Amino acid sequence: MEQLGIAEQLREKFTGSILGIITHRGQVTILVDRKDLFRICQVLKTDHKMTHLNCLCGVDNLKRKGAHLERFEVVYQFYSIDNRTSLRVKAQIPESDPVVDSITSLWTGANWLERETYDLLGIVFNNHPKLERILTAEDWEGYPLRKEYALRGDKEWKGLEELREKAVRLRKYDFYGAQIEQE
Amino acid sequence: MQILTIILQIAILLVIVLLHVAYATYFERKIIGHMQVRMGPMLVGYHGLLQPIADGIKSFFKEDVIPAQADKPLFLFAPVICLVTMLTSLAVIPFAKGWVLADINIGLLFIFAMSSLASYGVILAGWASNSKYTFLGGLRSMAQVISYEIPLGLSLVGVMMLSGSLNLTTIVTSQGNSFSSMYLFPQIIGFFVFFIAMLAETNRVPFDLPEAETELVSGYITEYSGMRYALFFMAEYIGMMVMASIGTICFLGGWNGPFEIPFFPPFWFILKVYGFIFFFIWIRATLPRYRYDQLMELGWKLLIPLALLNILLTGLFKILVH
Amino acid sequence: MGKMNNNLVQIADGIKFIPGASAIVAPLNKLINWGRAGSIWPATFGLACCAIEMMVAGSSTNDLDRFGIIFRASPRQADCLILAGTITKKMAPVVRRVFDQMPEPRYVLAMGSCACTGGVFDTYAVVQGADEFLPVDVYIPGCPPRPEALLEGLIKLQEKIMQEQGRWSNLV
Amino acid sequence: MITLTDTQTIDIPVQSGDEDRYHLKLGPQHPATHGVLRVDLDLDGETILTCDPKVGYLHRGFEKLAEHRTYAQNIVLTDRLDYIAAMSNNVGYCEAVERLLAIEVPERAKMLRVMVCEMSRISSHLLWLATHALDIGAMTVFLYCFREREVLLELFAELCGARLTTTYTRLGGVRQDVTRSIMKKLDKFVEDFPACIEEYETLIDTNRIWLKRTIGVGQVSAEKALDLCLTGASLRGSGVDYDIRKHMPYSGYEKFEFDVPTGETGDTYARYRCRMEELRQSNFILRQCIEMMPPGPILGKDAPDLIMPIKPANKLEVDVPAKNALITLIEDRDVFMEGDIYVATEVPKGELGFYFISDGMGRPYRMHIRSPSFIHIGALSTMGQGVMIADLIAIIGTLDVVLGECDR
Repeated sequence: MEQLGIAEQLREKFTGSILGIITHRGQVTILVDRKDLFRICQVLKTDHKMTHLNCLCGVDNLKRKGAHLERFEVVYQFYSIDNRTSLRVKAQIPESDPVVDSITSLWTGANWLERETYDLLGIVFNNHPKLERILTAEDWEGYPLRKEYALRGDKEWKGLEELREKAVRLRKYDFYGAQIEQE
Repeated sequence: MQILTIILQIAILLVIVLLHVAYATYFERKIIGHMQVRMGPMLVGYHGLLQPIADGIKSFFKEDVIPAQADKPLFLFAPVICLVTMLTSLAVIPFAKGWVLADINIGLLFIFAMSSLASYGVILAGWASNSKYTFLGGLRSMAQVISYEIPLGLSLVGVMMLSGSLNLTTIVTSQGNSFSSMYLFPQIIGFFVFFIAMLAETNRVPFDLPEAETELVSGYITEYSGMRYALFFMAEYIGMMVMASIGTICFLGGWNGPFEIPFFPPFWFILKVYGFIFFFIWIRATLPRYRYDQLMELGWKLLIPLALLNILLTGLFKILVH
Repeated sequence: MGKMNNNLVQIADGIKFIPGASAIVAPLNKLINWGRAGSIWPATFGLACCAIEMMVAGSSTNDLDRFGIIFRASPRQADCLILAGTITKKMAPVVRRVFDQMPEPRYVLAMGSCACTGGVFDTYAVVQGADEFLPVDVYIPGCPPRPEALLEGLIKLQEKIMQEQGRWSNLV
Repeated sequence: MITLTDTQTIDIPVQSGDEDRYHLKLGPQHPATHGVLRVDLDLDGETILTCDPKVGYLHRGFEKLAEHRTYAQNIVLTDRLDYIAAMSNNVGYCEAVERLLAIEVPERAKMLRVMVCEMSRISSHLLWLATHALDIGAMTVFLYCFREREVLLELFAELCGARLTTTYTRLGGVRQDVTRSIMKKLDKFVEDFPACIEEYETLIDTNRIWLKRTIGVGQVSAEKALDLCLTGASLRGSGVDYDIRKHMPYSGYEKFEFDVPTGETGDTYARYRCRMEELRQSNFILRQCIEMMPPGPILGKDAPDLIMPIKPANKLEVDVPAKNALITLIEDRDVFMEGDIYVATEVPKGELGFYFISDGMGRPYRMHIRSPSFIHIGALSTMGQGVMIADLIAIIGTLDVVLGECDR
């Protein structure tokens, strides 16, 4: 299998950094040390023609059990359009120091995916040009995709609270609202 | 007594023109609707005939919002400038022989002056609203009017040379009564330039950049609401009618037709004007919009040289004939 | 006079039209309501899935223009805000602002279950119904409602407008 | 007369210090932003200096919600992702879950999936063409495209009861078989559609203004497109031959005969040509579907029984009401292996990928959606630099973005 071959080559090149190779349903995942993540991605892009970045996301491992699992992990999915092979790369990130190198300098398109991961999970990417919240509001509190975050949110976003107050305040300018106010 | 008569005439003209404007919007919606395989207004009145009236009533009783940041006097005044200048230019247009309020000998120049003045209304509206979209719309309008005023004027120089007059009645009468003696044929280049410049001058598609809906929301009228918005709307349509009238007078032989209609001499004139307006609407339903720099390019690099060429050819023609 | 009255054409309840004279005879209140109901201009404001059905309602098959409804891009010229789609918390202040920019009389249609109640998205990011911060006039259920449902909603809005009393806006 | 102080326009005053620059916030309420996209612009006259798209105005917490619902329940959510081509999302989701749980799909169901996928591709491309043309100013194309789109939507309604939010697929098959009447109507549509494409093309294809507005606008080289992670027609317009239907065939796409159109120049016009050609190819695939439709069941034998009430929620650690436990998967088979999977499908917008992590429970531990629109809007800041406002609008149109999919 070509994917496994690439994984083996990487293992030879980065001895110590490749922590494991998993095959599941025909898809190959390599577990890497986050210190070498950037270099591995670079090698995949230049030497193995993995020019297409399919997917980049973070996972909260709070409720999963596994020996090698830290609190967070980031997942990268690469595809080589020329060779028609794909490969998944995973790196574990501890809760105490949720930092990983950004691959924005390799793929400009990774910019927003990393921002999204930061926004929803709170994983920080080093050397990212603009690490800001993207999907939630700028003054949002908490990281919604973390497992301890409730589905309906822990507490109301203060922008909405303000809006509700404003709606009551401006009610007198509204035709039906003014009638209610008078009564 | 004379003043009273003139005031009465003005009042009659105003009422008739404003009704025509109201129904021009109706025709536009109806024609575009049918071109787009739908029906257009149907339910307000028989086949939507009362639609313009409903729109008018609604606009009149709508709240008049003045943004707190706006330059209030200018904001209030801008639509009036637009409307008044457009209405004033109606005064010199001969609808039929003798059917003209002021038969002045510089009629064509007067109309140019007025249509240039109207752009002040647009620019001031854009500036006074103190909003980003309106400002961009105002700027676009300014640049557009300046660049297209020149080909518009130059394209009509040929007509002036042939008729030897700036008086609109004289231009019509000098074209004679027959179909073949219309200035459309000797001035075909001029007509082409005039038509394109006219579209740009009235901010119609494909030159509707000042109010490009998908770019600048509504351009310079973004901040206007209710009746003031309706004033701009009316000014735009009167502008269309004035331009169509000039086209009719200068190129299509004005009120002359194949035969005379008793009791209602302006019949052919109105028909031709509506023909022009139909073309306006047809183009609106068909063409995409130019980009700002392409618009400028078209005006300066194509239309002005063409208009100059037309003047040259007309001059040569005159020399050869005489 | 009685003979003339017979010539009047009844447009709507209490509103008559003199043919040929382009004049309308009616109580002012009803006339204004008739004008408003006959020319509802919604703001072009799509939020999510329902916006696509709103576009369909405006296109050839259903053609909102028949009712005199045309979409205006600027909220200043709009009479009615169609909330077509999910309102998220991040979007809610913007929606309110668009509503605030509209001049009186203004109406709000909540189109689709998301705008009415939050729909399937009972999550941290979605406002559970537009009426939390807006005075909604007409609710249109469905996910998304068919274009016909939107038409029905607009007709309901017209009925509501026709029954109004003394909504003179702030002009007078 | 009242003037509310907070009823100003959606913008901020010019910051002091850089007076030459003009800051414009386009959207979220703007007719050309396809919903609720906001783009912050720095302008020099009409030329854009920097372009900073802002998204999230339609962020509904999709991925979080999916973690709280079972695999079968989530099909409903995928409708609301790319609501213009809901069928493609349904298929993409089900393909991914079926590979994760190793569920077989019968041949007829596969073919039906291809059929609805291509129908939704046509309807999505028609909407793209309509709005793209409207953005550039040609308003009649909009109405013509909607006329044909309506036929497809009514077919969807006949097939599954809904026009937009279809929820047609099931794990291991599809919900409803086609009737003879649907096939007849589809056959007529396939027959008529090429003439309709020509009709759109007569309106804009060789129109000088259209050419001027699209050729050379928003140009991306193949290399740059890959760097920006573009997919779909946006990538193929730059000359990269990457179509998942050919590269990683799913749902029996390998049996069909079709071309993948690619452009060369990578500008707005090339992408326009690509999508127009894709319309023809989709129509061709539909024709093959009608001719090759195999008989047989539409739901696999080992498809999980969705309505079987088994061992309620104690294993699932539910915090949703108990009624949801009725719709859970069978747990006696060994379907819930721990593991993860990434499955990509070719939806009209580009590559839609689902990344699942299963922890052995009846619901996804993590579901990440790789949505093409999100990445395409991310590319806007690069593509939108140095162009004019009118071009930016054209570029937003040509990227074919849907905000529901972008913000999730």
